[in-house]
Amino acid sequence: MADAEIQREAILAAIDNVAARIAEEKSYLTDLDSAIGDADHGANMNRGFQAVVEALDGDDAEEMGPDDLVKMVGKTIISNVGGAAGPLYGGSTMLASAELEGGITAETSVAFAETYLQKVQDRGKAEIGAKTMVDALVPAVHTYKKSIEQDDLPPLTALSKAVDACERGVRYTVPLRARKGRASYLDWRSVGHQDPGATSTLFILEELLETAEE
Amino acid sequence: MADAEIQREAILAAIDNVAARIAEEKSYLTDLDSAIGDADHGANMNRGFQAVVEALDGDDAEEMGPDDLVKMVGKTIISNVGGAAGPLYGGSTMLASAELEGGITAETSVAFAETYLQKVQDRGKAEIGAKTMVDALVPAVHTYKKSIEQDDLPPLTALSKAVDACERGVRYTVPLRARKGRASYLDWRSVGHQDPGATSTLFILEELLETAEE
Amino acid sequence: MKKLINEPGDYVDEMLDGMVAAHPKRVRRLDGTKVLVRADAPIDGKVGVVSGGGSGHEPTHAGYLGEGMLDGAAAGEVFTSPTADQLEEMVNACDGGEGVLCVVKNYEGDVMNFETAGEMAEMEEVEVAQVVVDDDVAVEDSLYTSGRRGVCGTIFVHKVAGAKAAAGGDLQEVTEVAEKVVDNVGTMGMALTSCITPEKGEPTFDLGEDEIELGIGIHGEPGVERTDVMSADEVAEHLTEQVLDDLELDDGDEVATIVNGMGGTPMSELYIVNRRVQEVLGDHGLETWDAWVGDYMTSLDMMGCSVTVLRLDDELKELLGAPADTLALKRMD
Amino acid sequence: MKKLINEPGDYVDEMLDGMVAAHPKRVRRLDGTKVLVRADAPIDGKVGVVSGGGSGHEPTHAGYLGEGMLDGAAAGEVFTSPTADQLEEMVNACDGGEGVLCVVKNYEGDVMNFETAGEMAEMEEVEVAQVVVDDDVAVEDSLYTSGRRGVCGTIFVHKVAGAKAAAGGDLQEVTEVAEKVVDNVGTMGMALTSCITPEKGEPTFDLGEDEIELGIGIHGEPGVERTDVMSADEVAEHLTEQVLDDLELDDGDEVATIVNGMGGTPMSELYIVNRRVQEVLGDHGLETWDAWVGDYMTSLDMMGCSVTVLRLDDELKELLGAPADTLALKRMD
Ligand SMILES: Nc1ncnc2c1ncn2[C@@H]1O[C@H](COP(=O)(O)OP(=O)(O)O)[C@@H](O)[C@H]1O
Ligand SMILES: Nc1ncnc2c1ncn2[C@@H]1O[C@H](COP(=O)(O)OP(=O)(O)O)[C@@H](O)[C@H]1O
Ligand SMILES: [Mg+2]
Ligand SMILES: [Mg+2]
Ligand SMILES: [Mg+2]
Ligand SMILES: [Mg+2]
Repeated sequence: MADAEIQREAILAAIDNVAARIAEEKSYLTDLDSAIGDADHGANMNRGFQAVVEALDGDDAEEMGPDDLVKMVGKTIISNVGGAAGPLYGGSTMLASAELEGGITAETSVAFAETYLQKVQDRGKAEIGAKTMVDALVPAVHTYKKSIEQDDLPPLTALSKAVDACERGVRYTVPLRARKGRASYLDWRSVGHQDPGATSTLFILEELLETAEE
Repeated sequence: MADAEIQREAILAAIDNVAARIAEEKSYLTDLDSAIGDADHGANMNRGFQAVVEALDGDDAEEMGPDDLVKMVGKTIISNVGGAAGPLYGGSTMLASAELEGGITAETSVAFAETYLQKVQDRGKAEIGAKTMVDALVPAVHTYKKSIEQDDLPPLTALSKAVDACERGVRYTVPLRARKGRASYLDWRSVGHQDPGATSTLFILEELLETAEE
Repeated sequence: MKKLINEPGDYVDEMLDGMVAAHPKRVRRLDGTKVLVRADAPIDGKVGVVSGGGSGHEPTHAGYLGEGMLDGAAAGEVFTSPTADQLEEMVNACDGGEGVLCVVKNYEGDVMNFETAGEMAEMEEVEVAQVVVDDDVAVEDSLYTSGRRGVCGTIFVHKVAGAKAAAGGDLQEVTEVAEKVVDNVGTMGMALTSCITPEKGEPTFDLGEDEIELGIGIHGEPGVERTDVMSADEVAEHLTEQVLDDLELDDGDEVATIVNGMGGTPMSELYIVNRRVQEVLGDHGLETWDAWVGDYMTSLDMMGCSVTVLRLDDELKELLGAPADTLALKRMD
Repeated sequence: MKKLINEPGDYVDEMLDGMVAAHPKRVRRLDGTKVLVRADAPIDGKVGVVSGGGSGHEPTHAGYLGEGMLDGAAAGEVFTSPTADQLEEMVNACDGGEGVLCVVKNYEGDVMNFETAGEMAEMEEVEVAQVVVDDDVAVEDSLYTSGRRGVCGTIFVHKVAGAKAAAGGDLQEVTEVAEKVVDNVGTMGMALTSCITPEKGEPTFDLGEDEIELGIGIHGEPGVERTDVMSADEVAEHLTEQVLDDLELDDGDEVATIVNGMGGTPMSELYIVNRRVQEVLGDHGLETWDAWVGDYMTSLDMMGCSVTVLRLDDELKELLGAPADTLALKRMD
């Protein structure tokens, strides 16, 4: 198998795993969103990833390089999820996909992660500590970058450390007072609840790791 | 005390007793009406008799003969109860009150009862067996009339027998299929439920007897 | 029970005050009554069209006060017919010299109180006509029973009779066209939940989580049949077929429809029902000339809906389509 | 949960089909989207006014399609913003050459998707303006938060902007008058019960039999405060005072008000609330020029209400009072 082919298979496998995991966690995510939002995050994410699986099933996907594949994932999320999660997950994926033009390597994956985070913050204007997906993303991306660039760890190890960092970010959202997203309307009443978007971010990273390990 | 005065006092005492009883049974009557009607018979009857107590409390009442007093009771019911019960109880009372022109005697009370029943049937068009107040009224009125006119019983005894007959009428409504009133919309599903209007008719008669015994 | 109320006994009174407070230029309350009339009633030379009945069906009745529909609306206690004396006052206040048509829903209480009111008003030399609406196809119709209930089809009667009166029809013409609607309309309703009256404060009837009631009326009285939960499509099919069975329409007939909410059902669901209702009508070869979807004749906070079908001819189309400017129903030219 | 639905996933789709089935001459659906537009869109030479957002707020948004209000309405999934690509299609379909104003409720999802759509449409040379409505006074407003929500005051924006566009205003004028409404309107809501979304099928939040939520939004998100049950008068006072605190009106100011139902509350109760709202406004020396009572911006089957107050000037009075002929809101001359 050519290198591009291997990467394509890896992306498809990752998407399948993510989609399956989101489907599994759908009502959990919705429950989290019920407590401090509007009870749709599970349905939103699931609708999006089901659409992605379908989109990647088409003939077009066979011809695409990894960057175009990932771009298509982003676009499909944009046009199927809606809500806050749609532009944040989908738009950032779409825009960051350009970093993968040369294929997926340790370097391009770091660039992808950084750009993805940047785009989430450009669009959503949330700083760390606002009780959003950003609280889970920042430690994950920072850990991944440092593990690869400074500690020279292999990508798999770096990803595994990123997942751990992400998980700490998710737990960290619990005691925070929300300042962005629907949970911000609850103000102090949001304290003590875990952010749904941070949680779905973790699930996605966990499945990427799982796929990479296989 | 003059005879008219005694009758006036008796009517006022009867009204007080009836009003108190209806107030007490308000939610029971409403429960009966919930099962096969629209859950308002208790509130309707109570609103009516509270208004009657107030109306009879006025100065006008002091000058009135028994016929006018009873007429006022009927009118007050008409203009405060509404629904089916308003015209049936109020209209029939108002129209039958003329029978009491010469005061309340054994004869006039029979005439009152007969006219009252007639007016209920004129207005409501219910025959016996339609699962309405008529099923309680007919045996009560017939028993009262026979007790006095054929059996020469004293009015108190006659009334007591009428109450017994009325009660049997009330129980009789239970197995019947309603053909008149809101319960008729339930058709066969009305079988097994006691008619609220028959029940309130019994309560009123029981209080009339109670008052007469005092 | 949780409700936006103060004292249950003040419910109707305060609701009427709130209506007048919202529309002080359009309606006024007759002193000492629970009757609202158009601010400009009586309208000289026009037949008055009035209605009334128990409260709890809002926007029925007072919501239809205004040009092209009702001149007067009498509010009884919740689900209890207004009293005859108030109905009489309404009739008198709405007589512009050409007489008054009373649109009565077929309930014993309403019928008896309106009858008495009519007799009283005629003693005052007001010409009074009555039309009794009995559109509920769920209930068996027979001489020996109270007959069918009047439900949501009544709104079509208000609209058509009101338009005829606005167009200058005399009392007989207005009455005749109202009767034409009654003869050509059918309705069937269902409930997902019972309503809760302010006085009782608990559901009038109990329905399990997996049950619905078919053939309900609009007073929280139980329906004619209890069944398992159905999908919106099945509900739409069942209700529509029952109405069509009753109306015996011909292929190509034009109809007007109402998918009516009982008060607690969101509008989105009514549209979901309407979708299938219109498909079923199409399957029967019928043409929908006008489709209404919304809360027209409610039963407090009950969840559920009813489907009304009216067979049209040219006269009914013209009157149904005529302008109306009421509190709750407006129609432009 | 009992609802009049088929598959929860088909909810929005079937609702839209049901709307088109009810009003085939007034609205049409853009192929392959969840966007409804006026049947005659785009209207040449008129600024387009469009809105959109999650479903579950019916009659918002598509109910306001028609003359004098909206040209386009995009429906997202229940409580979920529509996607940017569909919003862009709507904008393009409603551009009659004079540009399009998007009326956006301040929710991150709506704002982000509309922003993206606007950027996309401008690449197609459509002039696009946006106004973000944030009338909910329950939520603290700050640069560091998402700010206040857009709720029922949005309907006033639709009405006023739509009237200005119908009167021939250009995109800047229409945008300015919309912004004037945003600057002068406030809303506060409360819930007796949580709504139930079709997907989740259970109440989004739990409320005890003796509790209510104050400061709720329109997506079943919990409110800012939970308290003991209050009477209708207390609710009316609380909501109105909170809005007035925020608006800082002057004695003698004229206002328009909405007592809005959240979907599951009967209209009678809304009138009971309106009664006291108008008294409170009077006590503050304010004059109500126009009072709306009904379900304008709902939250599925939630029981509860919101109170909206808009400070008026002559321009706003003229535009608010201008004719409109939409599915759910009509106003005669
Ligand atoms: N401004 C923002 N920046 C970053 N993340 C955000 C922002 N607003 C919302 N989110 C994330 O989106 C999640 C909610 O997504 P979802 O429920 O699908 O959308 P919606 O809030 O429109 O219903 C939140 O849990 C939060 O993590
Ligand atoms: N046509 C009728 N003839 C005799 N009694 C009737 C008739 N219709 C109703 N009733 C009586 O009225 C009672 C119901 O009264 P109520 O609940 O106060 O009025 P509504 O039925 O208008 O709610 C029934 O239980 C029945 O006894
Ligand atoms: Mg959400
Ligand atoms: Mg009753
Ligand atoms: Mg009743
Ligand atoms: Mg959402």
